[in-house]
Amino acid sequence: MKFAISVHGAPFSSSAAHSAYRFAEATLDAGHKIARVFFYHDAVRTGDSLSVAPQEENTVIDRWAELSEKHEFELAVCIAASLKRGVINDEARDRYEKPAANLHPAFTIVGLGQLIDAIAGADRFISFGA
Amino acid sequence: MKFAISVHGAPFSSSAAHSAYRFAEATLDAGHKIARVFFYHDAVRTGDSLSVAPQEENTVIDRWAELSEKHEFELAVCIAASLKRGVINDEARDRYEKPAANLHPAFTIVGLGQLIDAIAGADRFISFGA
Amino acid sequence: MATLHLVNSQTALQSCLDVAADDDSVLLIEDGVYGATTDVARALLVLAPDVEARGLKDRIPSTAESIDYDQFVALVETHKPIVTWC
Amino acid sequence: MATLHLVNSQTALQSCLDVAADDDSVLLIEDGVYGATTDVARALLVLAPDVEARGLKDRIPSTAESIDYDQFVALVETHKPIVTWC
Amino acid sequence: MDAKHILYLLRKSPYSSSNAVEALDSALVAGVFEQNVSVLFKDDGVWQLLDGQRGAAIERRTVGNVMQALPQYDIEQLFACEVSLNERGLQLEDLALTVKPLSLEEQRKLITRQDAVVND
Amino acid sequence: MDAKHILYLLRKSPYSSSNAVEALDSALVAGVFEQNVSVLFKDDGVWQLLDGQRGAAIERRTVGNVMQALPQYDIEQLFACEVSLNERGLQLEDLALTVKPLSLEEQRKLITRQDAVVND
Repeated sequence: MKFAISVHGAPFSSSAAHSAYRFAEATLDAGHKIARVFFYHDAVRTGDSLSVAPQEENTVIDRWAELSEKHEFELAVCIAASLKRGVINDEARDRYEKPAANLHPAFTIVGLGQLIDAIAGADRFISFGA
Repeated sequence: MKFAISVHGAPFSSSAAHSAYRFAEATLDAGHKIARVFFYHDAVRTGDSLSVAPQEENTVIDRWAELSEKHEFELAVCIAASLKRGVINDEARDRYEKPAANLHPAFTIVGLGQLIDAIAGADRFISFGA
Repeated sequence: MATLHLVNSQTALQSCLDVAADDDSVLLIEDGVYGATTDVARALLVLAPDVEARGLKDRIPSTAESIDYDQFVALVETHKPIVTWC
Repeated sequence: MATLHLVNSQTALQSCLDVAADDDSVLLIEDGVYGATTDVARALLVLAPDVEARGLKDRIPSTAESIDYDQFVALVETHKPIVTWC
Repeated sequence: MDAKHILYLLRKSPYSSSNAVEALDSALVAGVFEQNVSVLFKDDGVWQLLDGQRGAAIERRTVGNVMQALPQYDIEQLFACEVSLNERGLQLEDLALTVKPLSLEEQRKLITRQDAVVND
Repeated sequence: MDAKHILYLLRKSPYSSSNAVEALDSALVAGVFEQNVSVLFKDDGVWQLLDGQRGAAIERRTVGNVMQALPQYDIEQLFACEVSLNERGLQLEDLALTVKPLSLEEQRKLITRQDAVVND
């Protein structure tokens, strides 16, 4: 089966990022495919490469990166939600004249259409809310 | 009177940053002093200089900066809360080998002791929760 | 000195009312202002901009007094401690 | 196909139960697992790691079945749609 | 790709976070992509429907205005939970959008018809 | 500066966000700074007290362990709302920390004695 997953909560502020990761991992272990993981609302913060995880706690970003590389699915961060929450790529850095970009290279900035596209192309859609 | 203010919610994800700003402004208008504004929990994201506010919505960071400069009070971001939420200054950038820092220059990274210090030295303590 | 209770969600209101003394002040802000649309057996204050944003102007009973930020500051001057319920 | 309801807060549980059909499955995750500690008049599933983290192992009644992530995936295979209540 | 039945289940109050307005944006895009979109306002989500909102008072987009764009994007299956409206004392004439009130049983049937449910 | 009476009013469940553990960290620092600190666990905050937590199951710090450090930082005025405990079926022997249950009236008096109240 093909799964589309959306995540709505920020790491550390909600459990959504952790639950979604564990679910994605189990999905792939079971032989399913993931069409796309869409990070929306506060979950766009998952794609921030500047955060420093405390000891003992999950460093979910690097594991998302590994999982997506190994299983070839997209980690999609919603552009409208991410700009205001300070997760920007090189293009946004230049356009808004910001001193730096901070999007993790494993993540891609996309529009909301990519959420709908993932839902339309998947057998199942599941969201991890906050 | 001397006020200490703490803020707990992220801009866009909660109303705390906006309410706290309006309250701080009214406090100063009434002739009071602000000992320190302490940003804790998700509110540390207020000090992020990479966020791009949408049109129509509040760009609270620049107004905090103006207010603190004019009235000489500290905008303090809690270090333990901010590292994991990806708000870092130059020192943290170097220490954790991150590609950039994103703390707005009007904000200062401090320890929790500065919250207690502000409370101990103020006539009133008020927090804007989330 | 009497306590000022700051309530910014509707679910927190009952917890606040359970421990608020009769001469304390209870100010509803942000989503807390929805709490004034239901029957509450005590005097409440609501923050005007938060009421206006939500379109609640005509739905707040006359028993709840609407105040602005300047009046909010005046309340903080005359109360201690300030307790936030969120 | 039956619906899978994913409940991740205790306050959302009642809204979910109000519209869940008898043959739907209701899975409590994250803070939703606290919902299993009170009397609920239907079968519930709980996610084991979330129960364990919160120290609730001995407080979940035997009527609530504890599952792991692999079983969670199996539930998603056999249900559609999946509705999240948070 | 075939059009899917997608339900937006909106349960959050309009100004507590950005989630309400962002979920509405998402519903509008689903309309543009010609999916079979329904929207159900439930619990505190029915506050999004209230007429007379003015987000500018707290420097936010007015959620009521975003919501009113739904029919222009060919999203016409607009529902509200009857129980949630009643609990908050909201009458249909208080609302800025024409929605059909649904009983709990009708909501159950609505959900059963969906391929996907998006929450706010 | 004189020591102030500071109450930590902790009402959030331990793992829904980082707030619970961060508020406890703040209370510990207030203890180090020799303030007159009290802690009141109330509403879902009483779940922080439950014995047998294991945050590692979800890769988080175990909030129960952080909380147990309070007495070591000379914070000995530890209270829990009696009503919140009862509503959740929690007995004192279920808890990882010795706390004094307070009635609503006692909580009212506790709050009145404070210079500042910090919430989570």
